[in-house]
Amino acid sequence: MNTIILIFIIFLAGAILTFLASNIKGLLKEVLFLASVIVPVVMFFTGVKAGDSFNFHLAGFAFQWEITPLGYLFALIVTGLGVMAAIYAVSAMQKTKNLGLFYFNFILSIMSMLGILFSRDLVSFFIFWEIMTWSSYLMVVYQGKDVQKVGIKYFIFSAIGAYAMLMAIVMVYSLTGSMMIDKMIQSYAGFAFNMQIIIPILFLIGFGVKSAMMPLHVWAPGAYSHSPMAFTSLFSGALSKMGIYGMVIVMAGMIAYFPEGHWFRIVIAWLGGITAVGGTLWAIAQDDAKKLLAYSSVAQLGYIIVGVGIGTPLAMLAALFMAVMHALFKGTLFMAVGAIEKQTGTSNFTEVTGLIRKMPLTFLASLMGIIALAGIPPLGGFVGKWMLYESLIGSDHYLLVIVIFFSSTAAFLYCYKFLFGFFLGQEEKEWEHVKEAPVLMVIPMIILAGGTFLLGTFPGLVIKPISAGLEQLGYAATQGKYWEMSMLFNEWGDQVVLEPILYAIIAVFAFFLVFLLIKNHKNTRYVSTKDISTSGEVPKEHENLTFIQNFFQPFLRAVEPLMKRQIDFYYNGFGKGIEALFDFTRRIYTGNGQTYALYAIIFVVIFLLLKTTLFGI
Amino acid sequence: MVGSPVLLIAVPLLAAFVIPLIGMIWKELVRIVPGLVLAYMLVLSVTLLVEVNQNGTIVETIAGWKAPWGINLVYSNLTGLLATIITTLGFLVWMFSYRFKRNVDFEPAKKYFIFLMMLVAGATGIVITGDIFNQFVFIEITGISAYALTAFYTGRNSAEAAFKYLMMGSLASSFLLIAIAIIYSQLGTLNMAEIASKMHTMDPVFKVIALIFFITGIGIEAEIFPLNGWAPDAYTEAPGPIGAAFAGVVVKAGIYAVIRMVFTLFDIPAAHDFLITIGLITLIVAESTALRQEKLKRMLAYSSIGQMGLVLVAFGIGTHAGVFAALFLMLNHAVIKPLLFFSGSYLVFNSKEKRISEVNGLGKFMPYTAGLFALGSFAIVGLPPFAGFWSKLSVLTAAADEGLLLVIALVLIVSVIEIVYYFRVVNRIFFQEYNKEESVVPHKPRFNAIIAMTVLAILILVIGFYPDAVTGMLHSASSDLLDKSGYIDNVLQVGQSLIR
Amino acid sequence: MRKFLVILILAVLGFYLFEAFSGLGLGFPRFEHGVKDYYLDKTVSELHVANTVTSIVVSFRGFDTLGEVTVLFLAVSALGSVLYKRRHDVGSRSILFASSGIVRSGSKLLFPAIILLGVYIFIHGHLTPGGGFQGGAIIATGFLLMLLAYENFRVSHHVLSYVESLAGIIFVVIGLLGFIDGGTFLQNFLPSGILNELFSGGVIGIIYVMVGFKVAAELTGLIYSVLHEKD
Amino acid sequence: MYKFLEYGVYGASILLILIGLYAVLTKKSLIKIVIGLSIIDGGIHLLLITIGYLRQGTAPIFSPGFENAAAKMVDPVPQALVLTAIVIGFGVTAVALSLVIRLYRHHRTLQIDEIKSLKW
Repeated sequence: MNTIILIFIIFLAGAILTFLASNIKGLLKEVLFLASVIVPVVMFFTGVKAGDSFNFHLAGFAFQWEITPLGYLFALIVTGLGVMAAIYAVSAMQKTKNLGLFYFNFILSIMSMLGILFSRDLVSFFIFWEIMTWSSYLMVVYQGKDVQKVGIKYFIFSAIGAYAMLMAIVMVYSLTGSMMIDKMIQSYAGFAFNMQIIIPILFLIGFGVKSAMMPLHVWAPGAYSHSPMAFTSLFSGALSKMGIYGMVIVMAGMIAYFPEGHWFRIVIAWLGGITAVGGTLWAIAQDDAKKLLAYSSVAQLGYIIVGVGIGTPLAMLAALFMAVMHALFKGTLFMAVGAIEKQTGTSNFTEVTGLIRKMPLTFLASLMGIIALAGIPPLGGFVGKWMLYESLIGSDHYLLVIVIFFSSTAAFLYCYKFLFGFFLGQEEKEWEHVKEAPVLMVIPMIILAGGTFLLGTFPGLVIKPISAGLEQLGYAATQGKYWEMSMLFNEWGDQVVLEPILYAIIAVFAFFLVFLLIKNHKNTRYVSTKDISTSGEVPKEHENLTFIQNFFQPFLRAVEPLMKRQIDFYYNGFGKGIEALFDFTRRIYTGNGQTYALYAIIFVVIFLLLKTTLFGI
Repeated sequence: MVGSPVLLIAVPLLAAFVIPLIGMIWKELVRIVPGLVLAYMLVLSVTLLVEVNQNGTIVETIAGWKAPWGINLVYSNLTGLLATIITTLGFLVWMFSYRFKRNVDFEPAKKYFIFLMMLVAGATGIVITGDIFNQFVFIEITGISAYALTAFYTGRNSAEAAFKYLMMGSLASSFLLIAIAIIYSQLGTLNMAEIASKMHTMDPVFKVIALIFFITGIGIEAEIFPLNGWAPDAYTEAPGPIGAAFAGVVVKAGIYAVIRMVFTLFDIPAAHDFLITIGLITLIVAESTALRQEKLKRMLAYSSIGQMGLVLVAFGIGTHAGVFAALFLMLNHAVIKPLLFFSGSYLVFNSKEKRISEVNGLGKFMPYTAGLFALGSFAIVGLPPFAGFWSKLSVLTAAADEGLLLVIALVLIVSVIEIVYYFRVVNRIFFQEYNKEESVVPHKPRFNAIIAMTVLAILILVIGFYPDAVTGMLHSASSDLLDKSGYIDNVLQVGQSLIR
Repeated sequence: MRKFLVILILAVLGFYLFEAFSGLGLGFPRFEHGVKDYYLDKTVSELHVANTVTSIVVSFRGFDTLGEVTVLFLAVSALGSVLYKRRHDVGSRSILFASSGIVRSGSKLLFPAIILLGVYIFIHGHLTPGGGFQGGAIIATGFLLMLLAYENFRVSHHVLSYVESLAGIIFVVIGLLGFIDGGTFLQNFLPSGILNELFSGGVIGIIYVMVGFKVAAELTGLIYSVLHEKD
Repeated sequence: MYKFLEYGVYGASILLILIGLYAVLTKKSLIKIVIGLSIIDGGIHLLLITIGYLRQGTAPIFSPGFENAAAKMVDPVPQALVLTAIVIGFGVTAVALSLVIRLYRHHRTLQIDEIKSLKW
C-alpha cells in the first residue's frame, strides 16, 4: 500500500481510537494519542520522499496527492511542531475534561495540514482545508468559557475565506475544466483580464483569513488566546502557515505573470506591511500574554506576506525562511505561556511577575524565542529579517522598508514587555509556590528554542529545502546558488553563516544570563509590586499597580489615533446590520394564514402577467 | 420478477384498513404492523431498484389497461431512487417514533402510525405514478395525512399550523385541478407520457398557463417561496419525527413533481431559468430568515426550505451535471435533515417552547445525541468530509460548467449564513454552561431512536468518505430524468405488450 | 385596502382564466385521439358495463378510486385524531333544542326508505347513474336524519369501524386477487356478464358495493363524531 | 346565443372560483374561509364538467338498443374526475372543520387575525 495513504489512514484511525479510548482510565489514551501522531510522522520521514504520489478518483473528481519539495518543507514544520506540541499537550492537558475531543481534533488538524501540503488538486486541497478549519474551530471553543463570540467569529471568517476560495476554485474549474493546481497555474496566462484579477483576489481572501492578514485578522487574537496553549503553538506556528503555503503555491504561480512592481503585487505587499505594523501596535497594548503573542503572530505573518507579495526570489526565500522560523519561536513562546498559565493559573502580565528563578527553563526557552522573534543575531529571526530587508531594498520598495523597520523596532517593545512582565522584576509572595513546569512540557520548548538557534547559525539546513521548493514554483535554478542571493550569505559562505561572531554572541548571552541570575540572588528590600505609586498620579484603592500596568503608556498615547477604531468595530456593525435586516425580512412570514394564501395568489398573478417575458410565449 | 411497484401502494393501503381491526386484538400491533409494512416497502423498493438497474424501467399497468388509457406506475432509475429514499426514511421515522413520547393514548397512537404509513405511501405514489390526476390523488393522500400529523399534539398550537397548511394545501389542489383541466381540455389525456408526447401540439397560451398553475400547486408542497408560509409552522408544531418525514418525504415528492413537469411534461426551455430564479429567491429568503430564529425546529424548517431552493437551482441548470447535483443534494438532505430533526427533537424533548437558548450545555448530559446533531450540522453546511460537501461541490461545478458565476456567488454567500446559525446552536450545545433555570431537562433517547439516528449518521459518513457509493445510482437517475423520449417510449410501448 | 388589493389581484387572475377558458369553446369535441373514445368503446365491448362513468371510476381509473376511498378514510381518521379527547373529557351530545314529534315520526318513517334508496343506488352503480359514493352519501343522510331527530340515537363506533375496514380490505384484496390472477392490480377476474344485467361488469359491481358501504360508514362516523363535539 | 352560453358557463365557474378566493383572502372568520375553499372547489368542478360537455350529447350511459351511441355521448372522463375530486374536497373540508373546532377550543375565537401565535 502506498505510504501516503497509509499515513492518512493511521492518522484517521488513531484519531477515532483515541477518541473512543478517552473514557478509559489509565494512560491508554495518551499512548494512543502519541502513537497516532508520532507513527505517521516517522513514516513520513522514513517512508516518503519528494516526488511520491498517490492518485485516485472519487465522485467524478481526479485526486492527486504528491509530495512536492515545497510541500515537504512545510510538512517539516507541521510534523516537527506537531510532534513537539503533542508531547507538550500530553502533559499540559492532564486533568482536563473532554480530553477525547482535544486529542481527536489535534490529530485531525495535523492530518489535514499534511493533506493540504500533499494535495495537488484543488478539491482535496479544499477538503483538507475545511477539515483543518473545523477541527481547529473545535479547539478554539474547546475550553468552553466565553467562547461563543470568539468561536463564531473564527468560523465565520474561516467560512468566508473558504468560500471565497471555493468560488475561485469553481471559477478556475469553469475556465479550465480541471481541478489540478498545475493546470490552473499553467493556463492562468490565458484567462481574461478580469478573471486574472478576481481569481487571485478570491484566493487571497481565503488564504489571508487563515494567515490573519490585516482586514481579515480580527478572529486571530481571540481564537489564539482561547484555544488550549498546547494547540495554539501548533495553531499559530503551523496552521496559519497553511495560508502562507497557499499564497505561495497559488499566488506565486499566478502573479508571476505580473511583472515585478505591478500594482497587484504592491497591494499584497502593502497589506502585509499594514498587517505587520497593526499587529505590532496592538500587541504592545495587550496585558495578556496570549493576546500579545496572538497579535505578534499577526504581525509576523505580515512580514511573510510582504515577502510573498514582493515575490523576488530573495523575498520568497526570506518569506519561507521566516515561516519556518516563526513556527519555531512562536511555538516555543506559546508553549512557555501555556506552562506559565498551567503553573500560576493566569497569563496576565499584571498579575504574574518574577518567575525567573521559579521557572528557569521556561525562561530560557522564552528568552530564546523572544530573541528570535525580535530578530537579533545569532538566532534565526535575524537571518529572515535581513533577507527581507535586502530583498525590499533590492527591489526598490523603500517605503515598505520603513514600514517593516518601524514595525520590527516596535516589536522590541512587546518583546521586552513579555520577558520583563513574566520573568523579571520583583518576586511576589503570591507566586512563591510556583514550580518549574513538568518535564514533558519543558523538553519540547527547549528543543524548539534550540531549533531557532540551530537554524540561525546554520540557515543552510533549511534554505536547501526552501530552494528546492522555489524551483518547483518556477524560480529558475535557485538551488545551489542561494547564497549568491543575499549579502548575508555572500559574506560568510554556505553552511557556516555567522560563525565568526557566533561564539562572541553566545558569550555575551551567557554573561547576561549569569549576571541576571546573580543579580536576582542579591538581597533586596522587599516591596510588593503592587505597592509602587505611579509618578504624578494618585492611585485609587484596589487599582492594579503592578509595574507592567500601562507599560508603554506614552508610546501608546502617541499611536492612539491609529488604534482608536478597531476593525472589529466595523465588522460587528456590519454583522448587526445584517441581522437587523434579516430580522426585518423574516416578517414576510406574518403568521397569518390568509396572508400566505394571498402570497400564493400574487405569485400566480405575477407570473401570469409576466408570462410573455418569462417564458417567451 | 421480485414484486411489483403497485404493491408499494397496495400493501400500505391494505394495512391501513386492517390496523383498526387488529388493534382490537392486541394494542401493540398498531405500532408494530406499520413498521413491518414500511420495512416491506423498503425491501421491495430496494429490490426493485436493483432490478431496474439491471433490466431497465418497469412500467406497471393497473387493471389491465395499457398505458395511455389506464393508470400506470413507472419505476425507473429516478423514481425508484426517490421511492427508495422515501421508504427508507419512512422506516427510520417509524423506528424513531416507535416509542417516542410513549404517554400518548392508544387511539391517537393508532392513528399516528396509520398517518405515517399513508404519508409514506402517498409520497411514494406521487413519485412512481405516471398519471397526473393520480398524482393529484396521491398529493391529497399525503396532504391529509400531513395535516392530521401536524395537528397531532392537542396541547400545542398545532391546530393553527395544520390549518394554515390545510389552507395552502387546499389552494394547491385547486390550482392543480385547474391545470389538469386545461391539459385535459387540450390533449384529451391524463397520462404523463402521452401528455409529453403531445405537448408540442398544445396552444402555447394554454401551455404556459397550465405550467404556472402546476408549479404554483406543486410549489406549495415543494416549499417554494412565497408559497411556503405553512412550512415552518407545520415543521415546528408537528411531532419531532414528523418534521423529519416532512423534510425527507413530502418535500422530496413535491420537488419530484415539479421537475417531472418541467423536464418531461412541458417543453418550455425558459422554465429552467424560471426554476433557477425561484430557487435562488427561496434559498436566500429562507436562509436569511433562519438566521434569526429562536426556536430550534423552526430554524431547521427554514434551513430545509433553503435547501430545497438550492435543489431547484441545481435542477434549473438543466444539464446532466446539474440534475446529478440536484439529486445528490436531495439524497443528502434526506439523510441529514432527518438526523437533525431526530436529534434536535430529543435535545428539546422536555421543553415547551423549544427555544434554541434552552439547549445550552446539553452536550454534557447527552453526548451522543448532541454529537449526532453536531455531525448533522457539519454535514448540512457542507463541511468535508461529510455528505453535504459533495453535493454542494457538485452543484457549484455544475453551475460553473454553465458559467453561472453569480449563482455560485450567491449560493456561497448564503452558505456562510447557514454556517452561522448552525454553529450558534452547536456552540450552545457543547460550549456553554448548563443553566438549570433556562436549559431543558435532558432526556436520554431510547434505544430505537438511537438506532435510527445511528443509521443516518453512518449513511452521512459513508457518503462523505466514499461518495462513489451513491454517485453511480445518481448518474443513472439523472440520465433517466433527462431522457424524455425514453420515458415516453417506455411507458407507451411497455403498455402495448400487456394488451389483453 | 386589503380588500381593494385582493379584488384587483383577483380581477387579473379572473381575466387570465377567462381569457384561457373562453378560448376553449364549448360543446364540440376538441381533440381527436383522446382517451374517452377508447373508454366509451371498451366499456360496452369488453367490460359490459352500461355506465361509462362507473367503468372509468372503478376500472380504468380504479386506482384513483382506491386513493379516493383512502382519502376519505384518512379524513375520517384525521377528524377523530384532531378532535380526540381523553375518554373522561368527552361530553354528551350537544342539543340546542329537542326535535318535535312530527320530525321524529317522519324520520322513523323515512329512514328505511332512505337506506333502501342508497343501497339501490350503489348496487346499480354500473347500470344507472349513481354508484358507491352517491349511495353511501344517501345512506349517511339517513343516519344524519335519525341523529338529528333522536338525541339518544346511537350508532356503534365499533360496527362502523368494522364495516369501514372490511369494505376497504375487500377492495384492496379484490385488487390483489386481480394482481395474482391477471398480473395487474385491480384486474377483472370474474366473468363480465351481459350488458345491462345486474350481474355484469365482473368485479366492478362488487367494488362499487364495497365503496358504497365504506362511504356510508365513513360519512356516518364523521357526522357522529362531530355531533359529539361540545363547546 | 351559443356564444353567450359559452361565456356564461365558463364565466360562472370562474366567477365561483374568484368568489371563493375572495372569501379565503378577505374574510376573517375561519368558517367563512372554509366555505370559501369549498366554493373554489365547486367552481373548479363545474369548470371540469363544462370541458366534457358535448352539444346535444347524452349521458354516457348505454341502454339496451343504443350500444353504438358513443359518438353522441358527452365526455365521461371529466365526470369521473369530478366524482373523485368532490370526494377529496369533501374529505379536506371535513378535516378543515375539525381543525376549526380545535382552534376554537384552543383560542376561543374564530378570527384568523387573532390566531397568529406562530410567526416569523
